[in-house]
Amino acid sequence: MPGCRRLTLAAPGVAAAARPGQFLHVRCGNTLDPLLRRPISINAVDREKGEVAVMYRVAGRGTALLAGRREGEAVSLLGPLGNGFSMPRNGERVSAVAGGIGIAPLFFLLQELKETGIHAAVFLGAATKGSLLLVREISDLGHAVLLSTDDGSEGFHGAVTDLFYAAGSCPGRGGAAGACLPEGFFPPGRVYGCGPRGMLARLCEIIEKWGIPGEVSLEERMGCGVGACLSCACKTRHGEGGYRYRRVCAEGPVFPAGEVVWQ
Amino acid sequence: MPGCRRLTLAAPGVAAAARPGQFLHVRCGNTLDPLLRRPISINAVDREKGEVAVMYRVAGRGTALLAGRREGEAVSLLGPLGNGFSMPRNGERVSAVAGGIGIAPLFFLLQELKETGIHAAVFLGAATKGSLLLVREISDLGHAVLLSTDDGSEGFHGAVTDLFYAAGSCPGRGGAAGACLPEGFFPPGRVYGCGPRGMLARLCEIIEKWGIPGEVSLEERMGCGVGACLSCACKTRHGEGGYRYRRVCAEGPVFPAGEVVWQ
Amino acid sequence: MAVKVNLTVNVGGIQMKNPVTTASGTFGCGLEYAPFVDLNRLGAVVVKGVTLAPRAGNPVPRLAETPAGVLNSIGLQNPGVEKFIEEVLPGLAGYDLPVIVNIAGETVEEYALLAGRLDRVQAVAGIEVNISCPNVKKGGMQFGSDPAMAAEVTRAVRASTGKPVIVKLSPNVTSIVAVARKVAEAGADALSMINTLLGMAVDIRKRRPLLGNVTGGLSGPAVRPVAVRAVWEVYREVDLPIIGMGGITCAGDAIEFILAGATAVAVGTANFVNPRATVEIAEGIERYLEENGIRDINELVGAAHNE
Amino acid sequence: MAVKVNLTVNVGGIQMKNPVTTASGTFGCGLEYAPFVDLNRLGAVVVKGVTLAPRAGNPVPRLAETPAGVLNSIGLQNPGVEKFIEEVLPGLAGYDLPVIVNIAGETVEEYALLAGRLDRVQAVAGIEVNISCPNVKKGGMQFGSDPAMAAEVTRAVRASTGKPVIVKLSPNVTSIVAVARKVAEAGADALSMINTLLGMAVDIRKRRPLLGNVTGGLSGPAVRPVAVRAVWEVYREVDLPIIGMGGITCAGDAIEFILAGATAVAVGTANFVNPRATVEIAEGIERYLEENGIRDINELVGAAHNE
Ligand SMILES: Cc1cc2nc3c(=O)[nH]c(=O)nc-3n(C[C@H](O)[C@H](O)[C@H](O)COP(=O)(O)OP(=O)(O)OC[C@H]3O[C@@H](n4cnc5c(N)ncnc54)[C@H](O)[C@@H]3O)c2cc1C
Ligand SMILES: Cc1cc2nc3c(=O)[nH]c(=O)nc-3n(C[C@H](O)[C@H](O)[C@H](O)COP(=O)(O)OP(=O)(O)OC[C@H]3O[C@@H](n4cnc5c(N)ncnc54)[C@H](O)[C@@H]3O)c2cc1C
Ligand SMILES: Cc1cc2nc3c(=O)[nH]c(=O)nc-3n(C[C@H](O)[C@H](O)[C@H](O)COP(=O)(O)O)c2cc1C
Ligand SMILES: Cc1cc2nc3c(=O)[nH]c(=O)nc-3n(C[C@H](O)[C@H](O)[C@H](O)COP(=O)(O)O)c2cc1C
Ligand code: FES
Ligand code: FES
Repeated sequence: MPGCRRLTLAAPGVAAAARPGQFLHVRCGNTLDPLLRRPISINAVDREKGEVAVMYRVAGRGTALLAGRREGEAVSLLGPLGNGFSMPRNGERVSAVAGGIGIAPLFFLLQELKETGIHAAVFLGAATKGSLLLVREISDLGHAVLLSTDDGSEGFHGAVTDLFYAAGSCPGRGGAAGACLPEGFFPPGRVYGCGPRGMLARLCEIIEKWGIPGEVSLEERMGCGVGACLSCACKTRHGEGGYRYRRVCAEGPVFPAGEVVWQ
Repeated sequence: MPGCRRLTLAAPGVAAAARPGQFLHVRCGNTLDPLLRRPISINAVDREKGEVAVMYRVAGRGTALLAGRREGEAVSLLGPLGNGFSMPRNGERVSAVAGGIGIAPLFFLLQELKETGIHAAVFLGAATKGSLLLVREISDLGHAVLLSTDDGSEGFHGAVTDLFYAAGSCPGRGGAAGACLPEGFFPPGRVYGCGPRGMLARLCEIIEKWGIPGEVSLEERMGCGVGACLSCACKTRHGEGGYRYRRVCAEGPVFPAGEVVWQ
Repeated sequence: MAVKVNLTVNVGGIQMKNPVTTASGTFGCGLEYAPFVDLNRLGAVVVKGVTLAPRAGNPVPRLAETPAGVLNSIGLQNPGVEKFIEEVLPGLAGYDLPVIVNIAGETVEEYALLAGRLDRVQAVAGIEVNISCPNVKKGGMQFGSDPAMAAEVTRAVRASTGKPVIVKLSPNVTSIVAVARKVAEAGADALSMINTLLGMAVDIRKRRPLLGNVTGGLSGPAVRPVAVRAVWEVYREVDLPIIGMGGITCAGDAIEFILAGATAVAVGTANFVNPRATVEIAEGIERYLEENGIRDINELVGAAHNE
Repeated sequence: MAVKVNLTVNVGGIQMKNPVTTASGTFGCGLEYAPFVDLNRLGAVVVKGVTLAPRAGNPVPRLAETPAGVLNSIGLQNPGVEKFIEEVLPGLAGYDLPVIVNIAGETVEEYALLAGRLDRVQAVAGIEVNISCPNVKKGGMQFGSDPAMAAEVTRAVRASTGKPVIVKLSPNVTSIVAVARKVAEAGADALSMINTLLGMAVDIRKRRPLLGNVTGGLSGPAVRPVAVRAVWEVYREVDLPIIGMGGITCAGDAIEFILAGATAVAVGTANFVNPRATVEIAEGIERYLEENGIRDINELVGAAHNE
């Protein structure tokens, strides 16, 4: 994917403790501008080597500075932070739905699922063929991969949530839309999602309709990253028709699909 | 000298136009912190190669960032700026008196003097032996070099202005202080000075007493570097016992020795 | 050899083992930072602002990064004073650490009720009265902008508690000295300054204000010169100890505030960048004293005023 | 294909070919920057503040770098209005460029005299009234801090000249809107904002204020959120064109101000970092309009207020 980088960090403590869905709070530069750290999901972990990988899109100044760091330089990071995904029960069938760079945290999850012998159907969407990330690596883990692109240059032509919907609802799972969940994958026991907000809202709508539990990983602007400043609020359902704000960095970034108030 | 760097910049336009005593206004980093450029004297010029060298002490954050720049990176600079030293008349005997990194602009002057066949007596002072800069290079240009160190580890033990005073006033120029101007160098036709403010004040006092003209290169905190903001004020004598502020970046950094109001 | 220096200060009756505390709202209740710093090594902790009733806070985005600064519009999200006392405060019981509670009200009466309620809580070492929050519709900065109203709030709080009362001033005023003077007359034990500068940012893609709440409070290194000036001015005119804050990131910054007149300093936004900032600053201040042969931090307070 | 866009704006009677001008005191008289930018490509130039009598300015250091900002205490060094008219102004004669002269007085009368003197000078396109300089002992910010005094100065200037009068507001007030309103009533044609924030820095080695003049004015990117907020507030309440400034470094920053309500923008401290900033910003604004299919810059003015 153009402008997308992968960075491996030697951080044995983080590697040992990290769970899928957690993130690092990374100091991209060394000066007061930009001032704040940037949250980046843990993309993969090599516990033996004590290494953690992140995968990020150069979105602005912070990530651009990070991309300019040289091999061997020290990078300040806090983590692992956040709650992480809950792991499926033994033998459970799961689906993962990712939009663009949203695959970053899901890949770590898929790594861990493989360890526990769970296979997932992975729906990967991107703007165009060249932006589809980690397709090969996910297949290598033994997961089923279904692709979609906004421009139709690869796989399903359309939104990844449409692919997911089509796959899940196609007659006899034969694939009206040309894309189907592999045998035995529907209904998945749970669904994991990460990607743009609109995509996640749609995903939650779909699985709510289907009555399947799921979890989505959200983004919000962060200050502290450790639950202290209340910047990273996520509006969630609370009580009778009420709402409250939860901290993406502490109670999240992973939220149960039914809790989030989209809008 | 510990913490002292030399940087060569490919800048043909600057190289072609530069005069000794002028400076560059250098963007040390790439972010808004630190915000301002840093003034650094032109230390040497290679007009054929189109290169300009600067020599600087890592004094704080700006210069530290500059020291971290990699070979081949682009560095934004404005220049040449400022007035520069006035050149001696043909055959004139001159002295240059430098404290510490103050030798930086004087070295370019000494290069140019060599071109015009003028020899100088150069008084170089530093805190200690290891901090004496460019001694060999100055000798190689054919100038006489007299050294002083604050700790006596090399040359005259004391301030470079004391060495200069001693050399100029030693009986029969035989060198009570063990350091003397070479034959025919006293009185010099003019004296050039650069270094810490206290040292320059003392130098100006000495040459005023001796009735010799001179020029000193001053430092002041700068904003624009081009004469627009009036930050870099230097108090100078004006009219009958009066004073006015002149811009170090525009009317300076080189001022006639008699003009500056020290204090 | 280094002399053994005294770092303890007394801020309006609150004894602190060193002059470094936390800026309200940037350090949670303290426990959020316990994985990074030994809380026992802080001079005190100032917790996130509490109100009488729980508050949900403002819509997102609540935070925007600006050059060397941060705009926030949290909107005083908090569980309300009762839940705070029952659920949050006990978590700090194990620490040897004065806990200062930051309070905000929509009316003078609310401030008095809050102070009165906290007065009965032993774990509370002092009360910081936030009359300078720019992120709430009612109360907040309104009180801090008018010397007479600031005094009224101070008097009401003073009358409701015997605990040390620190009044937190807003920099968004024509004369912070005028407000400080009235607050001092009204019985405050100490002043803290500055709260955030009122600011905003516009999203040029959406062509709308970036923050959910439109305006927000500017903090971080960007505001430090304004904060140091405020401390400098108030120190000259008002005889109360000052907790200085605004953009402190390192010991040198903290010492600037102390030299300008602050008896203690609070670290806010810098915690986000370096979660160990508070403790490192305390260590750095100690080193500065040692290196400069100053035996007592209190000698440094306001020393930049001496010609 | 890109549409041809209109960049011309009219600020209180001053017709500008694009909305980018210079912040007084940061661009000299303009000629200092002629080696770097084609002055003809600026919307206007605002020159360094002039006073009735020559002023030597403040002692050094006059400048201190702060996080993403600069403190200055120049103290209105200038040759006085007569010498300015005789020696400085003619240098700009060859340019197709409205020249706005920034004036500062110690008394209301001085402002009137300055305005009256400049009124007779054809080369002057408009007068910017600096009632917000924090770096002089008398006058300056004093006038800008009090709505009534600000109005008095405005009235006096208004009565002394038929040229466009722009009043430059101080952010160091409780309510910039209150000052703006009075200034508008008193007859100003436009407002410019913001002047610098009052700040200071302490040299922790010398343990003395860093600036020769103790306090100084804070400018640069650090203050941008405060400036954008000031423009936003005043645009809602006062019906006068605004020249927005404070920390503009690039086209995106300028567009923030325009969306918040500025008809034109001024570039100050950024010139020190990038002497071509003004022209690059004008180009960047044009590009933004083209890319967003906006035919006229005036459509963008205040657009962030539209829900
Ligand atoms: C929990 C979490 C995990 C994330 N994981 C990844 C990942 O694995 N890979 C990846 O490429 N991106 C990830 N992001 C998004 C990433 O944090 C932003 O792209 C990044 O902060 C942009 O910074 P910038 O300086 O490059 O961009 P700028 O646009 O210059 O940032 C300006 C400001 O906006 C904030 N900001 C901008 N975009 C976002 C965003 N989407 N979320 C939060 N704040 C934002 C920045 O923090 C900064 O304060 C994650 C975000 C969160 C909250
Ligand atoms: C005309 C001129 C020529 C110079 N030539 C040289 C040279 O050839 N080699 C060299 O090593 N140094 C030179 N200097 C000094 C050099 O500019 C400073 O050492 C440098 O600006 C320090 O920046 P910093 O960020 O590393 O230090 P910091 O201390 O972090 O700087 C903080 C601020 O103080 C200012 N400042 C600090 N010291 C000075 C100073 N001595 N003069 C002006 N501003 C200062 C900086 O510009 C900055 O705004 C020159 C100065 C001037 C005015
Ligand atoms: C995210 C955030 C939340 C804040 N919440 C409060 C608060 O609840 N009560 C209060 O008095 N000040 C609050 N403040 C202001 C800080 O306590 C402090 O006065 C200000 O941030 C300046 O310090 P700093 O620059 O070190 O952050 C908050 C600041 C930030 C950044
Ligand atoms: C060095 C310097 C000198 C200034 N001199 C003046 C002045 O003479 N008159 C005036 O009205 N404003 C003066 N200002 C304020 C600027 O015009 C401008 O209002 C302020 O710097 C904010 O803009 P900026 O952040 O883009 O610099 C000066 C600012 C600086 C940095
Ligand atoms: S980022 Fe501070 S609470 Fe989440
Ligand atoms: S640095 Fe601006 S006038 Fe010299």
